[in-house]
Amino acid sequence: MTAAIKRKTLKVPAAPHAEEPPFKKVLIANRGEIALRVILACKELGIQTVAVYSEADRNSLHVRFADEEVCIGPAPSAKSYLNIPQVIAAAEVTGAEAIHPGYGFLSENAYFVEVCQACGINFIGPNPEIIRKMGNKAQAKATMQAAGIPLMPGSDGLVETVDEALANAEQIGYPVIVKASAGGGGRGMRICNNAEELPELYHTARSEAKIAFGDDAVYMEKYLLEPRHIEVQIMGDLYGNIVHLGERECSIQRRHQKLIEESPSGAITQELRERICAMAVKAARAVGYYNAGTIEFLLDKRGDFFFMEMNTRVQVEHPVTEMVTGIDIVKEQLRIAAGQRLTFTQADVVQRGHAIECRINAEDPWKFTPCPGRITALNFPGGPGIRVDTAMYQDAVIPPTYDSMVAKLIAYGNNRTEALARMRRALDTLVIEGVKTTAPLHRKIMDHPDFISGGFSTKWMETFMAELDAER
Amino acid sequence: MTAAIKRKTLKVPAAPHAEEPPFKKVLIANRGEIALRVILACKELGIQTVAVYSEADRNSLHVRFADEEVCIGPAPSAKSYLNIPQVIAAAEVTGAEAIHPGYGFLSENAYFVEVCQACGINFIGPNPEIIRKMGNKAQAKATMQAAGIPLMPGSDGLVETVDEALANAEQIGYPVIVKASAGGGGRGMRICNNAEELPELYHTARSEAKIAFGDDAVYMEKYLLEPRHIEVQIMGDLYGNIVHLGERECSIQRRHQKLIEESPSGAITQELRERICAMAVKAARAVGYYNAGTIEFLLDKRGDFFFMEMNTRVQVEHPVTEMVTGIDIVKEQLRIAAGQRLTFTQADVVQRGHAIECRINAEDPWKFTPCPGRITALNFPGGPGIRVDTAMYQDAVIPPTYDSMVAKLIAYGNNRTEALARMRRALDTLVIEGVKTTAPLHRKIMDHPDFISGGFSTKWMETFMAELDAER
Amino acid sequence: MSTRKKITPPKPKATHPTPAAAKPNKASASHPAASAKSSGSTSLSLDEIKSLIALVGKEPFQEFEFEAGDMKFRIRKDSIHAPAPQVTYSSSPTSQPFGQPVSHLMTQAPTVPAPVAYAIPEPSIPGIPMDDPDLHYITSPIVGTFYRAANPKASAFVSVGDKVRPGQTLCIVEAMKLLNEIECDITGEIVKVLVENGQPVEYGERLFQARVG
Amino acid sequence: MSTRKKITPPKPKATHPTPAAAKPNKASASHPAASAKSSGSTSLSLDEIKSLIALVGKEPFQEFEFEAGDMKFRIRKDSIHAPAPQVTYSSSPTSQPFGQPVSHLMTQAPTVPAPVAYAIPEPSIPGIPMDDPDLHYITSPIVGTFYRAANPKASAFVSVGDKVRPGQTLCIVEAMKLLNEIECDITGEIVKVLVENGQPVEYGERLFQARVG
Repeated sequence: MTAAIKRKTLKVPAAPHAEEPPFKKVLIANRGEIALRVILACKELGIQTVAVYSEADRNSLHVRFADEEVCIGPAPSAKSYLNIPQVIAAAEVTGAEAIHPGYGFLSENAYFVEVCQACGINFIGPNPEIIRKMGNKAQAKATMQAAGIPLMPGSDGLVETVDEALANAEQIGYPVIVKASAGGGGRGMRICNNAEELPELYHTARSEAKIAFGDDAVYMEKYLLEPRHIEVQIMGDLYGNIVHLGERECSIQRRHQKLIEESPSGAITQELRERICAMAVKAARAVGYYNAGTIEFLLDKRGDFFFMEMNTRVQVEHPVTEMVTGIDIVKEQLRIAAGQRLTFTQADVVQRGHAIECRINAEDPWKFTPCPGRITALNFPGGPGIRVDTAMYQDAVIPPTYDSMVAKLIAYGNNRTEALARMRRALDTLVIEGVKTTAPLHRKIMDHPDFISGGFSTKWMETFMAELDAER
Repeated sequence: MTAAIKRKTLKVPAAPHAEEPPFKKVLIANRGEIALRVILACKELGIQTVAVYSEADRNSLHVRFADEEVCIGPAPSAKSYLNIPQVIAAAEVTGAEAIHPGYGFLSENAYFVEVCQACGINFIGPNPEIIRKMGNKAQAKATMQAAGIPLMPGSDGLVETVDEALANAEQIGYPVIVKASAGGGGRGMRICNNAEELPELYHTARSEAKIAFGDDAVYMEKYLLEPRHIEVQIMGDLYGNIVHLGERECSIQRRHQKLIEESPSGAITQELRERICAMAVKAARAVGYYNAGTIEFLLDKRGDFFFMEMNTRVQVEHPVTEMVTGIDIVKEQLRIAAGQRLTFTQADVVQRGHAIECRINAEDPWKFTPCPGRITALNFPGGPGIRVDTAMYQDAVIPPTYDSMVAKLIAYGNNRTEALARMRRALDTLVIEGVKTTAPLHRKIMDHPDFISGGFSTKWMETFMAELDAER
Repeated sequence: MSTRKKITPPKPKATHPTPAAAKPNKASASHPAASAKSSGSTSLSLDEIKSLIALVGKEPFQEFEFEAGDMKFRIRKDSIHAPAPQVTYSSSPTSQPFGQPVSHLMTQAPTVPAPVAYAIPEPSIPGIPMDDPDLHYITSPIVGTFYRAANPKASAFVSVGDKVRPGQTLCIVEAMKLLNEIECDITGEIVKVLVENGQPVEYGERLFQARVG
Repeated sequence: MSTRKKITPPKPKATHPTPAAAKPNKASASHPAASAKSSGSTSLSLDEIKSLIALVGKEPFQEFEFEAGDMKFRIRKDSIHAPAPQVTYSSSPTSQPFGQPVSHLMTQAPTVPAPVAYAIPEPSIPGIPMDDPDLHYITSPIVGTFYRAANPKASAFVSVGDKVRPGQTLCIVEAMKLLNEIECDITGEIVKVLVENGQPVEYGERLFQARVG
């Protein structure tokens, strides 16, 4: 008997009255909680599963709970989870009809999708053309502009004179930000509120850029007041049906890493929600999108929003949308890839209650240094309104090789207050020993007046971390 | 520092926008998952908690997650969890304002409620008069009969002649069952379908009873065709508001121990649901009921239903109702006890989707012999639609002293098919090692055509167990 | 007004602390009792053993056994939820006011369970070896509030250094308005009073340390 | 139609099986390798013991036992998910049909990771001691389907008893329509063919057992 095809759990027999499984067998080209999440969806649909794993993940739960498993290489991702020939060969030897890529790894690799297609394997996601188009920032923006989706206004390239700067600012609308082309870290950067102060600030930015980077080239962009990261979940089938599942609020982030996500967003009115979601559907339609995808926007304090990017895969934070809509996004992905029509229409999608997700990472909660290691004690919270997406167990080892996410804690309530109360008590009854985690940071955020009132932007974490530093 | 007042978790600070906590501090006079469930509800409401525990439960999670804990005696329940003076003293020394009794133990002990009242401690449940009235079978039936609630028809005491038997049967309606007064185990028991066969069967029953028990006294009852156990969740406040939260289907039981519960029941139509729920509200109103309670009915195949009993406390299976209604029954219990009005009206109560609960016990799954011991490996299922109510953790020891419940697994879906699929995969990803559990039995039931089609009665488990025996 | 009831804790079943009943269930290393006597080449010094224990404590081991010559020791760690991280707490709860009317229910004598003398090993205190067979603890058979005297004006029933004998009243534990006299169960001398006057105590909590004899 | 590519597994880093890479992760006790050869003063110094403990802590072992002279120690770690209860399975998967057109994508040579000779301890087979230093396993560097011959009509590249030398083709592992020749990395003799013809193999899977020399 080869290790490649050992079965560890009982075959899930298709229940007599359940729907016909969209596939017979699906390979999951991922690891950790998302691999397990996909396995759960497959099990619910009566689909056989194949796990692939690196030598570092031999004892992982995604390996344990898949029907078959194939070791595809050593620990480094490049030699295992990113190794296309190995992943394809694993699908071939196990006879998997389709591959679910999860998020990260090969999920937005257009070439991989082409290899799948060439090998007659169904890729669970959109086609390579869409992935390529949306993966290239410039091309994505051009496509969206052509489709009439609002982009962040800015200069078209470098701004070389004061007059140019004034003309650009007039067109963009104040406040604007002048940024060093070679820049970073705030140097060579100036925010201007009106035409009067622009000339001086423009020159300051340039000379600062010259000193800091040896290059005084600058460009201009609209400066957003307390921007929020708002994204819209999209699902489309192969027949042109595109439906949105409402928005997610992801403004609590650190260095562009999301920490906390919610749905719905407390920052937007029903009118704005309808506008932003309609815009997202329009954007998806513009590229002929199908399967699950997310359109990310930056939302200004004044209710203006601008396209940032599109993610052509399932998101880490998809559970909050599942909780408020009752729609199982991963199961729907599988059905769509098998050529089924969306099982719901826009009218069926109702956001009910409030959901919030905390990403618990194995990191120092104050310094964010990764903390791989062995989990020596573990208790995940349960009870009403709590969902835990994780592949961790007591005695599991978190290898230093991959990302540091330990678990996604999701709390649901009839309203935001109840959801927050549940998240607090979930964090209070979460026990993870052996590695440091960011849970204490999340617990502190849950009690912060700004967070409770909903008054935060993508810049809030910076302020909050400074507050914490000041406390010590 | 005394052990009685050590704090193990952080105080839950009341969130600025949350409601005023109904109590400052509540003592939970219970153990295991229900004690933890009450603690979670208290934490969500900003209430401080006091756990009481026996020496056998020193390392229990309800002790760990309470704000304070008091050891109240040695392992035997009579000396700890049932020891009223110790429980009251624990409330006194910690300054708890109210006691939540959970289910079992002191939860339906009217005398305990009187002691609480005498000591100025709020008992979270109805008053002692209601508990007494509903705790006495004869009195409960009389009360319900007076209120116009249908009771199981039967002879008024012994049936001493054939003529009496015929007259009784006429009044009850066929089929009827003749039962030995001293009986049990099916002997001295006869089912009669019409007046023709009654005389002979009546005599047979009597002579069989004589032989079996040395006593030929018999009585008569209506014989129910494939009866179902349907119960209705009731909540009432101190101001006479009584609302039902829909029904639960609890027919999968063995020796009157429920194994699986669902809401809604697939056996009843919307019309019947409205009738049976209205009847339950009427029953509750008849005794001036308040706090959470359950009216249990037996439902005949023909849609007739009969009052069995009322439980004057929270039920083990309350989560299925919470899942489909979105109402947190335990939090509502706390609010009601503090004198608040119900936070919802009958019109607000909507059953959405389907929920199912499997009680996972530490027992041999085929012989039901208890299997206490130490849990050496543990993985509880997560992901969408799954709720786990448990106080277990890896390395926990299940003492032989108390009941054998390890966890309640609850699966929710948009419909019964989805809920069942989720329960299957939840059972497939449940790992409990070190003790035997009933999980394999549940997994088998989930695949049984009768269970899938919903065609089962309270007698089904018997047939199913016989089937399993025959297989071996 | 208050009924009195005498409660005598029975003789302890064993004078040695029972590690199984340890409150902090992270049972520490068992005592290298044999080490004192060991001699010969292979055995380690106390410091060496200590450094080994410290090392093992850091590693994710469940068990560690060591044997060399006639030296032998075994370390076992247990379980997850043991090391409940204690959050220091400051406010001590105020005991309940005494002034409330006592209901008729109170006349019924409370059921007081027969306590098993229940020894909790503590981190060993220098100078007092943990397993001193002459040391004995008097524990509370009930939950309540501890009082050293019959009333606020009276003097304490016993103090450190007092000789005590079986049947002698040592303190009062008040519960449900009943003042329960706790009696001594040994002949010996009070070494330490472990609970402050007016403090709440739980079932099995140590009240006094006494030296038997 | 099919491009051939030769893959030579590099020399194994160690001839001893590496328990850390054990497939059944419930690694049984590691081999007390030192015990056979050790002589002289058998016991270790404290520093030596410490370094062993630290090492064991890092490795994914469940148990470690050591014995030398009169010194003896044992370390046990506990694990949860180790003993995945194996459900016996009956149907062997059919390998994919060969007939599909090979796309242009296939002309790109697949990235074949440099495999570390990867030895999986098996339940010891009577007669063949597990830690025989002369035994060596040739493992698969890629996922694919194992073939003992170049085509269905050809004879097997090697059979039990054959002498083999480095660079000699031992079998083919077919993946993505490419027939990858797996070459020998030692001089020795084939003791056992561990995989059936046409069976799928995973990365690191043992294909042949050989005796070095």
